[in-house]
Amino acid sequence: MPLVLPDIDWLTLAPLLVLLSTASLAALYALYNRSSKAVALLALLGLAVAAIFNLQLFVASRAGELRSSFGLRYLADQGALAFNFVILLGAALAILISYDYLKRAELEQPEYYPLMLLSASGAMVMAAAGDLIILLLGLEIMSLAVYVLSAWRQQARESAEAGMKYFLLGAFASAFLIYGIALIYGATGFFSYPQIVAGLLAEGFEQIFLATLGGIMILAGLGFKVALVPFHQWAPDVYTGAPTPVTAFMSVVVKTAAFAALLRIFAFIYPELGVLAVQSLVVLIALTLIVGNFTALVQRGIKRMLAYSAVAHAGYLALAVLAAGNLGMRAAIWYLTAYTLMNAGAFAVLTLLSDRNDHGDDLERFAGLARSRPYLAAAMTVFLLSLAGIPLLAGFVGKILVFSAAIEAGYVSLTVIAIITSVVAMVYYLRPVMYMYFREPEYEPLQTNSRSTHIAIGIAVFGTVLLGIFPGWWYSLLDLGQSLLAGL
Amino acid sequence: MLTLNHFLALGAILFAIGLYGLLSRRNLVAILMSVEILLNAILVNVVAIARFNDQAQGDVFALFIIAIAAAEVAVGLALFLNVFRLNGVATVDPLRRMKE
Amino acid sequence: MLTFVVLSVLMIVGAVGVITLKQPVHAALSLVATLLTLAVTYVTLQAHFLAAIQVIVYAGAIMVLFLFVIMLLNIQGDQPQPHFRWMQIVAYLTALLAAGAIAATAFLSPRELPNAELMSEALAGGGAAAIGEALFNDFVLAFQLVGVLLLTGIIGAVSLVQRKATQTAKDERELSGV
Amino acid sequence: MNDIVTWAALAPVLALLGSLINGLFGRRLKEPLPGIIGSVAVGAGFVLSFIAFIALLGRTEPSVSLVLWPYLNAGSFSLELGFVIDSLSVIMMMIVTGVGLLIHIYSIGYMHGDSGFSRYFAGLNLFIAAMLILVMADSFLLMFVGWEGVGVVSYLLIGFWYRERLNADAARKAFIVNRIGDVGFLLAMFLIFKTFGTLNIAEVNEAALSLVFGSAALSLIALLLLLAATGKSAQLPLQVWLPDAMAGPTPVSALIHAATMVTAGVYLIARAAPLFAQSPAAAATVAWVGALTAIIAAFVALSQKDIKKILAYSTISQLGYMFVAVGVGAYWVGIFHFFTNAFFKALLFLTAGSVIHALGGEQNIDKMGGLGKSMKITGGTALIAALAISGAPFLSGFFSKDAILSASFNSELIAGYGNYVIYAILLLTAVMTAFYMFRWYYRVFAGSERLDKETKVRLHESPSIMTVPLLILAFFSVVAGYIGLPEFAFPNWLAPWLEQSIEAPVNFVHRAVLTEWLLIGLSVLAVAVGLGLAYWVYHLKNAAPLARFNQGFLGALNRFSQSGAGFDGLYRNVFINPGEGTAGGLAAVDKEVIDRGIRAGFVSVGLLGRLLGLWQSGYVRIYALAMLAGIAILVILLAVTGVMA
Repeated sequence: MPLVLPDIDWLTLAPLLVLLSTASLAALYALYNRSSKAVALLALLGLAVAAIFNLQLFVASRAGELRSSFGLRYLADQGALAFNFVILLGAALAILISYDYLKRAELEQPEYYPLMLLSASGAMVMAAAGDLIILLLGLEIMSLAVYVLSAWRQQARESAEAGMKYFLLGAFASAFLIYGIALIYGATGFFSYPQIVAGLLAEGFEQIFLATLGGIMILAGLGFKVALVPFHQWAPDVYTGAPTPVTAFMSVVVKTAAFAALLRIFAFIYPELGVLAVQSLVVLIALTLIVGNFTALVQRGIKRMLAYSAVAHAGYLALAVLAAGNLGMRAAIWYLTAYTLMNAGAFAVLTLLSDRNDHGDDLERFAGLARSRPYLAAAMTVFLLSLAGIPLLAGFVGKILVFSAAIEAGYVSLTVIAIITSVVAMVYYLRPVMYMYFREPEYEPLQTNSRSTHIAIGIAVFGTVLLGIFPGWWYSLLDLGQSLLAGL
Repeated sequence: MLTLNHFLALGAILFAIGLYGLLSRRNLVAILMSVEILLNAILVNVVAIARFNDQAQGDVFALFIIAIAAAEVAVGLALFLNVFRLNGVATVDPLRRMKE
Repeated sequence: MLTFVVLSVLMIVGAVGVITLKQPVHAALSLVATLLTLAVTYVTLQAHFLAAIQVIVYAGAIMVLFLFVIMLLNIQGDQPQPHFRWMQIVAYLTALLAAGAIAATAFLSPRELPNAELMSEALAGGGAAAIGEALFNDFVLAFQLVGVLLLTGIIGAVSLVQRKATQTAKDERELSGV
Repeated sequence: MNDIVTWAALAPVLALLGSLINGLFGRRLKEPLPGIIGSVAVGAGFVLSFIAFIALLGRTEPSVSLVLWPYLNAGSFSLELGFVIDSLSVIMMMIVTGVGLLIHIYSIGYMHGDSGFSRYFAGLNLFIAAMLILVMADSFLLMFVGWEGVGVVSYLLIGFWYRERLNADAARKAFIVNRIGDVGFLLAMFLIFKTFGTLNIAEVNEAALSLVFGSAALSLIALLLLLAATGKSAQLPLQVWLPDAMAGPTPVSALIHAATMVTAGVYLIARAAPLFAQSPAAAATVAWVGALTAIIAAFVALSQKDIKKILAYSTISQLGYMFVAVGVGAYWVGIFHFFTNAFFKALLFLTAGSVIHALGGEQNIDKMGGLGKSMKITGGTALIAALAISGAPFLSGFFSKDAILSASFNSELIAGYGNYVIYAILLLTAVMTAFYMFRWYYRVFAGSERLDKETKVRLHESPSIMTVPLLILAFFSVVAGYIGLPEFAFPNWLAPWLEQSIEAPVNFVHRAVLTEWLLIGLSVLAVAVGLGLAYWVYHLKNAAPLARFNQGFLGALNRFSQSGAGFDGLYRNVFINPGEGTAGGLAAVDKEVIDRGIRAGFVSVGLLGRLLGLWQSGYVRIYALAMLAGIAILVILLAVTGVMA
């Protein structure tokens, strides 16, 4: 039997391959040179090259050139490419933050960076997946690396616990995801999205029940990764226990990838499933918005507060998923861009305030920061206000886009809940601001050499403000977002 | 007569046993083994479905699940070693330094 | 049908053993039994190649890893539970409920399997060729990604377990925040 | 940029620039310099606004739109950020920058020697910028930018002297109450977008006029906007934050909490006038909220002892008047009263500031008295302001207040006899206003001195940098009313000028000239009664008749008034007491759970904390159980619906 070669468009794979080869190179280099500086630089270089390839693809796709590989199993449409940008940005910020942090905490094993790159490449695979198996493998690559990174501070019980907890619950959630995929396969006989949709729409199809069950389980599995209530409880604990730069990475890159995957399958597969598949997401979103925001209110530690805020933001983002289709996709990408900048920025500031054992993220650390470190306080204020959705910062525009997409899709009452909870959210975001500006300093802030963190904070502030004042350009770039699967 | 649903039911029962183990065992290694039962329950389903649909795709998926299980176990046991070294016990309940 | 029933009973007994036996070593051996029965089930489904993989990778490699860890660290069984007695009951109920719900949905529309001759015809000799074709055509990307996955696992596990030899016990206590 | 009017768009930019300079480099600048930078930035803004005003004066269509940049283009949602400078916004701009400039100058003297001098001016300039954005915005979105901006700056300035815990608390209270209003604004914005498909104010107004009169969507939008307005303008039931906001520096109270920001609610309603004119139910609600607020706040002001709190309640009461005006459909009158009020209310606060400054921080009026003798300018201008706010004939407050009274008497927007009841309430409020303002004046500036010895030594008239703004404001408090004389008998310049920007069809009954004169006579009488009563009680009898007010029914009434008409207590009981805590909402959660709860440990914080502790217990197995339960519920639902189907 002659072997038919699959269609491979190497350019579509280029960003992924660059990341993978950089990760391998870095891992090999780390074997004989334990200097983390070189490895970190190599990792950043890899991200930059991947971004260049991604840009080339993006330009091509804006010109209407839709590329894919392996028979629509690996997609390079606008959605995937825009998500790639967000993932690369998030990874770059996380690496910049990590470098100083690891040095300070004496955790400079250079394997850290290859793991982060591998995780980011898993995330990119998820964003590009046009097939449930590819999606699953991307998710596993991304997750395994993050499990390990969460436990990176091997001498700290919190960190070890975070890694273990995340792993156990993550494996549990993966089991559901795999089960869901198996059920969808059982119902339709296929794994790739177009074939699944074709199977669901085929004449005489009667396994809708099995397929919907599978859909719900996939929703649960991905819902775990983005921390939708009630699959969210790992998030606060793991976010608190993991090293702060890893928390930043998790809250940004992992979330982006999971949403990218969720958006795609929700837009193409779920409408063909039973009504309940969509309705379950509505319930999860309502729960997430309420639980996330109200529990964030009673948090004392900033890191934990940001963890719950990440849960709440998952709720807003899921609103965009619900509003599937082009508008929701664009809103979600936009929101995730903004979220990446402001959340990574907030965590970056946090790394500069806590001591080398990651202790001390409580509110008192922020007291009087406006006096002792005025620029840091100003940056943190920008991030928090943006997260709260104060106008003319990126977070506000993201919320507007998501809300209007949801309203357009007819989910008015859910949007009302979202608006009300977003106002509740201002209370807890403004509390650290109050401490920074209205209190006397209680701690002497650490004076450390932290150039790369400052670069990350600078990028994040610049991006947050720029996107807030001129949101149009990035949004219009996402304009032609014609998905490869749209016509199917 | 043997139908696909027999296998799906067998898978469901195994899955439920795995769930019970995951929730009731305190020993971390036993919990990891429960996760393996979960995955094997899915494997039963997948292979039966593959036969039913008369395709090799399902077998490939099963192969991937086994590979995923292998990678997960490696990382899981490494994380377990890490915890065991710090806590000195192999149970899951002391893992609650972070809460509320 | 008889084979199926016998294998199912063995498999379920093995699985129950995993979750009830106190000593982790016993549980692990019980799991090995389940996995081997599963391999036999694959054979009855004409998936010879998968059966081989199941024995080699699962029962072989993965279980050896488990046993290795259990023996090396001399892990003891569960101690009497200080709290969460209710958890056992809840776990029992939920598991029962989940099994019931999933099985019920599965039986809502029973579907017959094609007979064995048809299957083996399609898969000609254990299915290795058919699997290979699928693997290196439609799923070649997935195949490569599995490689990446295993690489990630290796780097992760190794970097987690290796430690700096110079670190003294005193440092550890200090850093762990005790 | 060919049109000279468009240069006024630079005003907020200049203020922002001033704020940036003071905020970033302020610490390196020597003392008066940040103040001068701030004043110049605002002054330039005033000049630009004034030029724009003059330029618009001669035009047949006094409205210039200026697109700044295209903001978003999302499917059916498309928005450009832009300013609109028309007869309505230019008046607001002149007041904001003009009064703002005077208060900046005054502040140079008032804040002399404060360690946060540059920080203060950075905040003040930022406020001016945000307020200008609010009034110039051509879309609800940009207006919301300014709306939030003034809120945040106000929060920072109330807490300016953050070392005193009370101030931080007041700042937070203001912030949280305003959030409730923000919910209204945001919801209204989305509803507007859903109904009209645009957020541009002019387009919305035009579309609203073609909608069915009194349609449900319109009423809902209008009521949500009203909720927003009540939050910002401290109207019932969200008035509780404003008296506490007086914890900030007095010039801040004058600028933000009396003259400008609090009138944003009135401005919002006037801007969106067609939405209200088309839904009589919402309009009547506005009027009733205003009337009730006016009388309740006046009642509370009768017994307050803090020199600034009296003024705070009087602000709330005056804002109530404005709400009645815009509620009954007399939009230009609402703006007119805002215009006159800006002068005399700012003047009242600045004189109070001058007194507090001279007495070294004393705010209790029982420990003042007779200050007019040693502080001639302050006392004199305070008298003018008190007369003006009371509505004494021929001063500015008289004309604007009378316009409101006559409008509420004549409006056809309110069905039944409601407008007459509202008129009666306002008339009674006018009596009370005159009374409490003169109580304030006599207790502070006239009568016997009740000062401590130490304070007496320090007593002095404020420096001229503070008194000159007082004189300017006093001048305008006298003359500002003459642009809006009663229409039936005199030429009125303001009404036609403003109505070019507010096109909302509201009918008023045209009564006989004699009736109109009678109405004016009644208002004069009301002022006279209040004034005379205050003169008798506080001047002739030196507060002796008040002895009776400590017991029996009158005593209870007195205590009720002193407690702010019970609202604070009510809110505490409803929202804050831990028993009902969880149901409470944000105010409760923030105050009780966060501050008290965290200190006392999580277990004692009431239901929410305990629930959370139980759920987020740290046990992996419980988390897994919760996940499983989530999936199980969904699967069971599926099974049930599946079996049903």
